[in-house]
Amino acid sequence: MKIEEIKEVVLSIDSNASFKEDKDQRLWISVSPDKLRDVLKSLKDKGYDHLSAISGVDYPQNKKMELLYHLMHSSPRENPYLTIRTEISRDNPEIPSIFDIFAAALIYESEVFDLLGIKFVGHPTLGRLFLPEDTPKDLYPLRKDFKNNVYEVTRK
Amino acid sequence: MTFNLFFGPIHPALKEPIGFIFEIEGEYVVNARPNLGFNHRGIEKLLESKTWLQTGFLAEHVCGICSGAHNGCCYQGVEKIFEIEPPRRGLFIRTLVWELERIHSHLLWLGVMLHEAGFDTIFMYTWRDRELTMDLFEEMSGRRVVYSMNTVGGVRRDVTDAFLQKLKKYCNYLEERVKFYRELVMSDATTLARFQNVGILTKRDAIDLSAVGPTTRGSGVKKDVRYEEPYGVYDESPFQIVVREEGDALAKTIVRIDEIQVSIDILRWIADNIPSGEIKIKFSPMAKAPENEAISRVEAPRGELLYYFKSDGGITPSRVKIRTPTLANILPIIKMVEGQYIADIPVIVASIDPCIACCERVTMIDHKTGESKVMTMNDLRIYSRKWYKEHYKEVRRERL
Amino acid sequence: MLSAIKRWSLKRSLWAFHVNTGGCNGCDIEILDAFTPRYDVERFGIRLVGSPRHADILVVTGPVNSKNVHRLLRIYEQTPEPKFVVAVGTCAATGGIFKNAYNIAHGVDKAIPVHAYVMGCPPRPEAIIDAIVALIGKIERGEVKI
Amino acid sequence: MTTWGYARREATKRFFEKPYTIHYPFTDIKAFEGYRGRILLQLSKCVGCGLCARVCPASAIEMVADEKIKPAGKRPHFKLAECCYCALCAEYCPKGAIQLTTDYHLYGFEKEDVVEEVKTE
Repeated sequence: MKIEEIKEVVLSIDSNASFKEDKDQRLWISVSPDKLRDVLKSLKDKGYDHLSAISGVDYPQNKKMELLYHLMHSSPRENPYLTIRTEISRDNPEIPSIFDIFAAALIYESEVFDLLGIKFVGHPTLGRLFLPEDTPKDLYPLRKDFKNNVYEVTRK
Repeated sequence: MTFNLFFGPIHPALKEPIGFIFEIEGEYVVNARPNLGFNHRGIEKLLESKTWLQTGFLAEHVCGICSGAHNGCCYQGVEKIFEIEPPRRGLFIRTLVWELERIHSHLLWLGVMLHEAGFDTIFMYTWRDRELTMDLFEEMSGRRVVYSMNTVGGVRRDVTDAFLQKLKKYCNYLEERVKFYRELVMSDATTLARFQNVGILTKRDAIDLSAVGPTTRGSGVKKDVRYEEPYGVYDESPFQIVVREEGDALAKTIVRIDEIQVSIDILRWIADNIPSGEIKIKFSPMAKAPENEAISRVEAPRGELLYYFKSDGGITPSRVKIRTPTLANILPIIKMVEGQYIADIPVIVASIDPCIACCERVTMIDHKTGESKVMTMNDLRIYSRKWYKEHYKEVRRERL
Repeated sequence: MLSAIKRWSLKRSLWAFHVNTGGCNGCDIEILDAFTPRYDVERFGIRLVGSPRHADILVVTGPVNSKNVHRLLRIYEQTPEPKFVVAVGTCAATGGIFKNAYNIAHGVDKAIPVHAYVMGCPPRPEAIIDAIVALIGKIERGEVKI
Repeated sequence: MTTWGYARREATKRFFEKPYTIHYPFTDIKAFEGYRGRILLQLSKCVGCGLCARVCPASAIEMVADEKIKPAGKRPHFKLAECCYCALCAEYCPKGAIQLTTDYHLYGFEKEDVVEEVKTE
């Protein structure tokens, strides 16, 4: 499935999607958040059934957060490795969850919520994954404005 | 009526702490909930304050056993950000570190996996053969476990010819040992009873849950970064992907044993035609990166390891995302544990070769009376061996 | 008199229990190496036990991370009285390379008292054997308050 | 071959070999010559430039005032309790004053017991 075919598939769903090619057969597609689920669903039907990871990036200076979904085809030698990226606002970051399309997203999305604070609407067990349960609600360490308070311990 | 089985986080034999909460009905596990985070150190935040050269030294401390994979994958990503190519001899030595580490990691796991099933002699045998790999690493890189061999643009230490002859001698010795382990695992009655048809991950589930590494190759899915996207010098090396169809714990064991054999062939090929030349290009420790982003993927001994780098032109990365292979294999554990006996839980959890392992303290809470019986890992092993003694006949009939 | 009996009882074989408080498991496999055929610490009677209740020495690795602190304290309280703690690796001593991470508590001695340190990232199995044998020597000489 | 067959074969083969265990404290084990152990600083070569302190990934080197170093007046102090023994300082030291010896006996009863070697000749 050459790169042009993928572009047609994505453009048919989200008209203002933009593409960036990489020299070692990688394609970066940026899509608007509300079209994300349809793009992922159609790509999964085309054979992109392996969700490698979800990366969250925080841009405090222009008030937005970015999510990158890394996808791989079931026969990866002929098809490029995809990265779908969407931007969401930073003050109340919310995006529909995709755990029903890719079951692996259950853990990746709760990790991104735990460390970056992006709420995934519809995620069944969204909660602290890595940090202890008693961490304060608004403390998200991977945000740029997180002040690095080292954990204090009361000695026995 | 189900009650909860809390798998406590600290493990006497294995490594990082992880917890599971299993819902039990009689002898069968119904559901499992992971309880992660006992090993979270905030490395991604720390990486944002390290210069481009220092990131690899922090990345290799993510996991002590596959530190070479993390180190190589991190510097491969940094090289993509700077758009520089290491010299060929550097790539050969980097691939040599990756493969030698896969051998030492699989040998370590084989010992621990059979130790979980009660076969302690193999634990001693495989870890003794592994000592020779540690000597090779110490001679080549200066340290037994965390080798820090790679740097941006190549490798830090060269490899002498005497070392390559020693490597080939070791490969011949190990090849004969691996044949012995393979025959033993395939023919030993108790191992077959403990591994065959236990913790089955069907091909459909493996693809749906995006499992990675030997866990998914044991269920018939052809997924291996060296096969999909050959990096380093894997495209010229005699690499063949190892896949088995059954999907149970035995299939995963055989996939890993065969992978040791493939690694031995690759090491022999590297020892024979490694080109001469320098091993790294000049790189200043305080270099500024162009504004760029890159994904670097490497096949760690446990599966596909992914690094995402984002740089905004400074001397430190602005965002580093690390997705370790074990994080992708957590959901398959939950799928594999459903419908199995409690006695099989240590074997199933060990079958994905968790870089995070669990179950030191098991508290059985009986919902009716509310009193809880505390069982430690050893009690659990004794319990599973005793349970197998009584139910051995019936289990064999049912499984074989 | 009682401490003389305690000191005599600790002379021979000390049972060790290994606690990993979130480290990179480099030190853990080096500790396990000490129990495999090449170094075989069982010559000194040191054995890895499965529960802190039967342990004399707690071999602790890893920079204590925030979720592990309360478990480490609980395990320290469960070990019976004449107990010693050996912190293996620079992470256990001062947090090592993860020093300014947000989620760690800078070493084991912030949570429990430590009797011997082994530096190295990870230290060689011989260095771990050195530390335990030196600790046994120190116990025999009576310099450690039991 | 049944498991008893393997057991017999393995036992007879191992019977004639010498034991694999090295009795460590009684017979010493030498580390390989490239091993990265205790850090050795040669004061005569050091000029106190501080590059090692900036390059160290674990930031375990702090510059300590020392009048013997003529131009800069300070020399690196290696905190071995925080060092990750990666030898990056030895690699990037312009004067080659830092070396990592093969001494791996880095144990002590206090954190401060483990110190680096300083050669002043």
